[in-house]
Amino acid sequence: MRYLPLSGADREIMLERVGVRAVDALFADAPADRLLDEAPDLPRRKGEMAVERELGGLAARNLSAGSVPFFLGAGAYRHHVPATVDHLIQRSEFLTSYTPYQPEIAQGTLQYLFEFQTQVAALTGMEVANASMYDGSTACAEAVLMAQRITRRKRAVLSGGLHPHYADVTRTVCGFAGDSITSLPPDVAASEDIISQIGPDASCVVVQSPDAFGNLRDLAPIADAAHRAGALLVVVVTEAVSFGLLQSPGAQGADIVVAEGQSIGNALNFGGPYVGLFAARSKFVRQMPGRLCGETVDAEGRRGFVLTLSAREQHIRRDKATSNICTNSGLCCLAFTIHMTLLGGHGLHQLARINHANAVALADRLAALPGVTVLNRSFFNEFTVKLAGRDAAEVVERLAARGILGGVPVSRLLPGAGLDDLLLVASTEVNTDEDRAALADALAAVLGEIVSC
Amino acid sequence: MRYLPLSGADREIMLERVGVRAVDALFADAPADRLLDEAPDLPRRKGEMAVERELGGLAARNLSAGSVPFFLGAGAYRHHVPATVDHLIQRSEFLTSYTPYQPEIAQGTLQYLFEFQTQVAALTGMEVANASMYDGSTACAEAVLMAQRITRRKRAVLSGGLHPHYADVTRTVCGFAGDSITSLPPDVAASEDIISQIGPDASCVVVQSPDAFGNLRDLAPIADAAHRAGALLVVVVTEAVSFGLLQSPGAQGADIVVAEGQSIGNALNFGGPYVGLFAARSKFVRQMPGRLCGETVDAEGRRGFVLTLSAREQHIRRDKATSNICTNSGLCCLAFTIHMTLLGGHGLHQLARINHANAVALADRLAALPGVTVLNRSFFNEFTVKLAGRDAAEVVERLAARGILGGVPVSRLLPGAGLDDLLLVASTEVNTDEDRAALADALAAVLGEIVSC
Amino acid sequence: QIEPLLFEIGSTERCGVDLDEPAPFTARLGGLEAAAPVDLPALSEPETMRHFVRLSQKNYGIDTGMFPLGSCTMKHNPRLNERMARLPGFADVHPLQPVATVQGALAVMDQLAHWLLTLTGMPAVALSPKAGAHGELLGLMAIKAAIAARGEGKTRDVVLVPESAHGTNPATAALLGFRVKSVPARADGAVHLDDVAGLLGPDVAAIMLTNPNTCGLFEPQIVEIAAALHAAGGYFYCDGANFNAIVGKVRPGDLGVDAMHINLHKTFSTPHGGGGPGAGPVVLSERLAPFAPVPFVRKGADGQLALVEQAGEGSAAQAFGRLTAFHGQMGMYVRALSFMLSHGGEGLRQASEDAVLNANYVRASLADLLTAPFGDRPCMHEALFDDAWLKDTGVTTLDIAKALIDEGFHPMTVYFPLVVHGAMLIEPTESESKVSLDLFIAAMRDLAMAAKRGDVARFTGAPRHAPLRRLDETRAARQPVLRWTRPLPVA
Amino acid sequence: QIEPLLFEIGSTERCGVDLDEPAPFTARLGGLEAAAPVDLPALSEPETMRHFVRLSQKNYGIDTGMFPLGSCTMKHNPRLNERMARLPGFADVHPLQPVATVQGALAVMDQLAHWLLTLTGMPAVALSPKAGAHGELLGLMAIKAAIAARGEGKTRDVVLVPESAHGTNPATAALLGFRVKSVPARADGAVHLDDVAGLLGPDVAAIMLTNPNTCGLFEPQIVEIAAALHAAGGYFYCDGANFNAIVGKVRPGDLGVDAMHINLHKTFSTPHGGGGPGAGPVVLSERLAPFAPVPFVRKGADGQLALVEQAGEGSAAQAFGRLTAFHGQMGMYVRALSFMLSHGGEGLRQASEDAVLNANYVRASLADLLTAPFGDRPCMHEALFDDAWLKDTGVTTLDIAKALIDEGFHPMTVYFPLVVHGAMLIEPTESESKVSLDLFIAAMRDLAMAAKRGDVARFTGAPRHAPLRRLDETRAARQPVLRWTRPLPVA
Repeated sequence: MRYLPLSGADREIMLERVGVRAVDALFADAPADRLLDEAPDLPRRKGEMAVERELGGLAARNLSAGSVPFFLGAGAYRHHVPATVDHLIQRSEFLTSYTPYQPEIAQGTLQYLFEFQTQVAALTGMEVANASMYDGSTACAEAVLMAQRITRRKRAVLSGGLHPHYADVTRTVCGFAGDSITSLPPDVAASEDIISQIGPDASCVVVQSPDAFGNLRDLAPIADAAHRAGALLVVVVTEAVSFGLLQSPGAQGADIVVAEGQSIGNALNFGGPYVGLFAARSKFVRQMPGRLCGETVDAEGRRGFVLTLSAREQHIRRDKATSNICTNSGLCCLAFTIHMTLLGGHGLHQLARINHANAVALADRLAALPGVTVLNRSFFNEFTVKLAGRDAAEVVERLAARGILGGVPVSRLLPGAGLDDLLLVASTEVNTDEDRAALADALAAVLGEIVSC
Repeated sequence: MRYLPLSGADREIMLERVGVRAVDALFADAPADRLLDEAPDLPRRKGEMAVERELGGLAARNLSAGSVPFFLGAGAYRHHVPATVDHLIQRSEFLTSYTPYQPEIAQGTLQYLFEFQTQVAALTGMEVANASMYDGSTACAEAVLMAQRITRRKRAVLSGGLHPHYADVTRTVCGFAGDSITSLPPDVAASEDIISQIGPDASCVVVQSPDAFGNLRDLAPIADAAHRAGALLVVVVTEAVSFGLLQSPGAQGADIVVAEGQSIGNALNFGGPYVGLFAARSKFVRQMPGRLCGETVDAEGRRGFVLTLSAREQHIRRDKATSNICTNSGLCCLAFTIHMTLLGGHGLHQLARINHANAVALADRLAALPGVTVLNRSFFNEFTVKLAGRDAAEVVERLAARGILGGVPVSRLLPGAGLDDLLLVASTEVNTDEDRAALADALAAVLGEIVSC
Repeated sequence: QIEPLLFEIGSTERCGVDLDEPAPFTARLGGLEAAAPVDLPALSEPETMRHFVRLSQKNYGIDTGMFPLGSCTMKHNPRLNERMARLPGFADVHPLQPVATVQGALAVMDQLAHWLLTLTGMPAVALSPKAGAHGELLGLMAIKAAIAARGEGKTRDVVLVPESAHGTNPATAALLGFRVKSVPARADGAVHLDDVAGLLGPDVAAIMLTNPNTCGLFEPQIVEIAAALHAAGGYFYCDGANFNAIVGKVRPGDLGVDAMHINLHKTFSTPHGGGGPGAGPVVLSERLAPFAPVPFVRKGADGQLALVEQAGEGSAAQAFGRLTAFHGQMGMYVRALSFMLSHGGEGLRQASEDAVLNANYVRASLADLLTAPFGDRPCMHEALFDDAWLKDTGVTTLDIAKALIDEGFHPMTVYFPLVVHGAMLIEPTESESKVSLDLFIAAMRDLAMAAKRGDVARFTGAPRHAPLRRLDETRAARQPVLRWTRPLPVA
Repeated sequence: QIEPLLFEIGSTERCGVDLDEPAPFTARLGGLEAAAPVDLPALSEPETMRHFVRLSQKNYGIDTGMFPLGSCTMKHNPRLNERMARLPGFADVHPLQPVATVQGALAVMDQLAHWLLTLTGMPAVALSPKAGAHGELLGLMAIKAAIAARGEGKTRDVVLVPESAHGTNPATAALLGFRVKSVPARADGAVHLDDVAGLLGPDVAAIMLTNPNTCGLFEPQIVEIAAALHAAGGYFYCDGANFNAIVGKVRPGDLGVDAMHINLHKTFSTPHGGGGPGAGPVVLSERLAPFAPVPFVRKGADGQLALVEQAGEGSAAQAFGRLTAFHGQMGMYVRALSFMLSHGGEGLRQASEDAVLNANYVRASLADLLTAPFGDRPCMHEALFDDAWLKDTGVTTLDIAKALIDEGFHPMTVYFPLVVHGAMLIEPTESESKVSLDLFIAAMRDLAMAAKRGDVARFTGAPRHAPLRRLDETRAARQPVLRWTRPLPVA
């Protein structure tokens, strides 16, 4: 077997050194009647070529985004990632290294984490950021738990514009942890009155902008209201490229910002792995979950970096830890950092402008179709269209049959919410004019085919 | 421009340091009337995404070998290359390094060259090998020039089983260099009497095995005859995987062995870059062309490697050099070395057995078709079939139209030689039973469609 | 050489990406646009390449040398897996595409599930957790849900955790509102049935037991403990971090496990990547299976695969909702499946055997110089030593670790498990050759003899041959500097 | 740390590739099969990965630091180009597929030709040479063929080569049977019309001139020299190794060039790869174009691209046959075209300007400490210094080179061109940032001052911070050990 360096002869010599006849003698602590006599009933080993054939065959059964006009978003966005990014993250010294607990030989990882924290803090407009979370949705739940620790209050208010998966994760985790969650109903038009929900028992209010329907939210009034009530404002961003064009959550008064960083440096990957961004005001740093990388010096006074404030973490604090989290999203945040390094603030701004311009062009084109209404007054690169009584899920299926991945039906995220004729449509820098024309033409055709629901 | 690190402000400061107003002042030696006023009339710069679209579009206009049943050989073979190989050769420290003229910081390159030389010497059965040539065909011409230097004779005899391109390159280069070349006519059946051509004026006789038609040649009698006549035997191998199964050229008496190394570690690449293997008896080492890497020690006595015997080379000897060659095929020979490291002698043997078995299976299947004759008595992984008077080129075109790349028509290599009904067919480890069935079925159908020529 | 921070060499006047100007458009940002771009410098592409390559050169990886980090399982990461995960059909697919367009992706999840279930002997698996600790969360949630469904939600709130457990175990239990009770450590490194039995009662929801445990031992009484727990109405959560020692040899399902997470990055070699991303699918017993969260894959009558994404309905009637957006770590699923297919059933079994053999070879080869807390008994996939042999030498476990760096090796895990004084936990994995083990053993023996003969200076100053020498962690924690800030202009 | 040879750690009992046993078959090897497999050890995949990663760590590359090797042009290698070259439509295509199935590949060749012709102002190009020296061979063959076609094959057999030329120039001329005559070096680094004119006559076939020349100067009289040569019936071969300095600024075709090779790896950034593979397309004047070798691409009346592969017929009537099997370095064509498309015409021009500016910045920043053979005049893309400033210091040019290694830089080119005593030829290329140049300049200034103040030990022992210290090249040449041999068994 190509991955196993021991030869039969090696094994013989080694068993002799160990002083046993056969390797099963080393499994003597396992109950003899539970020890398997032979290999499990699974396929025989395959050479590389055979594995490539098998997995290549499965891959070919998926319609890849790059092969068709593609307009899906809803928390996962298709952007162009420079070749440099993927090359660098595959370097052996990054890919095959461990959590940097031995800082003398892990400065590569530690320094990019420090750079990542700096970038995330700048983008979110916050003072500190951690070294990443699993993804945006789990970061959202952690933010609510953190708000609870800070305020010692146990009720969180979730906006109806929060991504339904994020809301679900937060409800699940915080519910088990003993928090109560007030979830506002789906808020397509960004018209909810969330401020009235912030009572004196509220630990935090969680608002997403751009929200799940693409609307941009004015966060400052909510921040004011929350702060007046002694609650925190947690801001969620699912499209990190929007940081390039919009006022930062920090500038609008957020206390904690969580975001999905996939858009920068990372592929769609059918939903994972992604990278959660987590930033906060510095006064809350000791209540933050996850790893933090900090600057220090070595024995010769040279600048270096270490994981720090680990007194918060599970491997030190065990059941008193701020979170049970014990990993970050290392390679994904490296990809984020490299892509952000190439872009810089100005490049991200330009990239965001292109995204917005493409979305505006698409919105205008779709709005011109009969039976299609764009619901958003404001948006970044994604918006909601109403399909005059048609079932958006069926529309999407039919578009797919025509070789177009046309968007996410709201019912996929919110089944049974009575929003079946709404379609979320995103457009990034990868979309061309031809893509938009193809979608508009196909959508017109499909709407003509099906009757109202 | 993403590759240019100077900003406008940098340029201003630098011009000031240099003491000129504008960069054109630095081009003052160029004739003013030849200096272009503006950028050439070529397309504007493109971002990565646009380049990917343009080149991706061109790539999509080629029928790639892996997407169809594929049976071409004739000096370039499709083998499976482990993912490890391509990963490693893309490491920055290999990819972006230079010729190892500063050995203290180039031991990586130097050691793999030493390992490569060792592998090539073992495979060819020779005593020394160089650090690679451009490809097999240019190595062949260099071997003839080397034989001329050694024997001080100026006539080389080329077998009619030599790959026509190799013969052409050798005739061209050696012809210009003032050698005379005796080329035997195409020898489909390996029946030529080459021994009678080796006169006392012959510097060498060049024989390929497996030959251009797939036949295996018994080299020992030719070696004896050559040596009796004071000439050298140059053996050419275009399919390096055959070293795994066949008696080595060295064991059969070769004085110089040249080979195309593409098959091991390298992709088809539409013909290049490839890697030429060049090995010889050690007594001829100072007449070898190309780079040689040798073992030595550093100032502290540690083993290290350097380029050596460079007194042969152009950068030292200028017009007295053994060759004008000044590069090798670095990355391609690294790929060769890594793939050979994974295989080892036993792995190569097994790989060669699979190749041969697949070719035997294919030959049997094709021979069973009416109007198809397999001409070879012996072969490794490629053989010649006669298509009962049909134009093989047309057959291949029609197979391609059916989505099968069915082989190389001999007329592609030897137009006008009256061999238009011959087809070269190769089968490596990548071919499946289904591939063979597809070719046999399609070939039967195509032969039925077209009339004899 | 110190590599500057990218911010120190970057500039806001250049860019490593070429972006065209969009066609004119009218913004619809509702007045929420920023006044200026974010103040982050960029590097051109050549500078970016060099910066990160140079940073990488300050790292140690499996590919650069032996990485015997006990409990962390640093094994070979095949590049085939990287290539497979990057196939556009996997990497360039959106999680919310119509399921008809992602049948291959769902098939990967389905096949991965089949391998995991077969290897563990369990009936159900939830794939979505994004790391081992996330899997623990899932497992304890399922247990909590099952207990609540039994009507014991108020009364069963204790989770038993051995002292030798990973820190995530008590942290997870506490996060979910369980009370954590410790099972004491015993001199033989094992958890004893008697100790557990003494703690069992109607308040015990579960035990969290690692097997093989963090001392590198197969828990000898695991079957009996599981039975006792079940008899008392509790659930057996197994921390599967060390599953790699027994794949193909023992099935956790045959031991009475109710829930176990599997770190795909440990057992099935998805890259650790400097700390992530991980993936922690959880296998579940019949009793817990109904409580698995969404999403999961189901095969329809027509042979098409479907995704169940909504809790509370149909087959997900008792599911407790989501643990993450979308469907989990697809990129890791592909890598793990590629690893499994490459090994086959027999190869995975061989890998476990080799991992155990390698660990015992190291153990036996150092037994005369070092001290082992549990005597000369065989270990599983990792060899545990304590620091008794360093007594009075002036050299500590940490010193040994740092001195190993100078010998060209990554240190072993130190001071874990906490129950062993000055613990050194060595896990070679199956990826190390005998040549490599012999070099490591030679280095360890050399260090051991140096320590015993009093060559303290070799240790206290170590590492010398590393990009940096020992770092001041106290300073980092006391005056946290967690980001770069632009220096004030010089007046 | 010394990395063992793979043969020293490998074994014939393991394998890094899993190969199935073929179905039973009857061999048809004509009795020529080997008795046993070749005696070469293998490594498993993890060992292979580690061996070559560790070897790579002993190398210096552009990605790891500045590589100011004059005349070699070590510039940034974009990874986009690597990705493009690996598209299956390019990498997984056989050279002898039916041309209808490779229209995209032929289009790459056609487009690359268009860019090269536009940038050089020449009417024809032969793409197939596999390196610069191979291109020289082609160019001189074309000249020889053209002369023979004029009936002067017996009489025109002299090639003029300046003393400052690359060694390949005279080697190539000699290989083809030309007599080589040197054009002397002048104090100003330029080739003088007078010197050339004095050598011209009916025996002169060609001159081989590098422009910008190896001293980093644009030949001031190049137009006049070309005219004189043409008047005397000779051809002007231009060594295009330094074309990168003038792309988009001056077209060689406007200077009277008849043939010039273009090192794609220098000017258009295909990777040097530790010494290859290269690619050396040759542009040709109207007069030489008919003699270009096969193969070449032609557009048919139907818009389809065709390959002319046979010399002696049709448009290849005067072609002289092949210089290589197949069609040349497709992989390099794709990379070079990707580089061109990324820059665009204006970007290539900017790159030349930046390369020249960078070189002059280095020159100007060191001018007060080092000595330049041609005074304070501007250079093109590389700055040349001599060793006059080292006189009586006990430090040599080689010492400076080795000491630069300790400062973290690759040395500049030393002792070339031969016409300058103790030459140091520094080519930063356009890929270096000002920050990076400033660091290099600071290191050079520091070394210069150290040399001048007599700190000889810093130099003679250098390099100290490298995988090895200075190597014994004499020993390597005197007792050549060119391969590993299995040690004899210990008796």
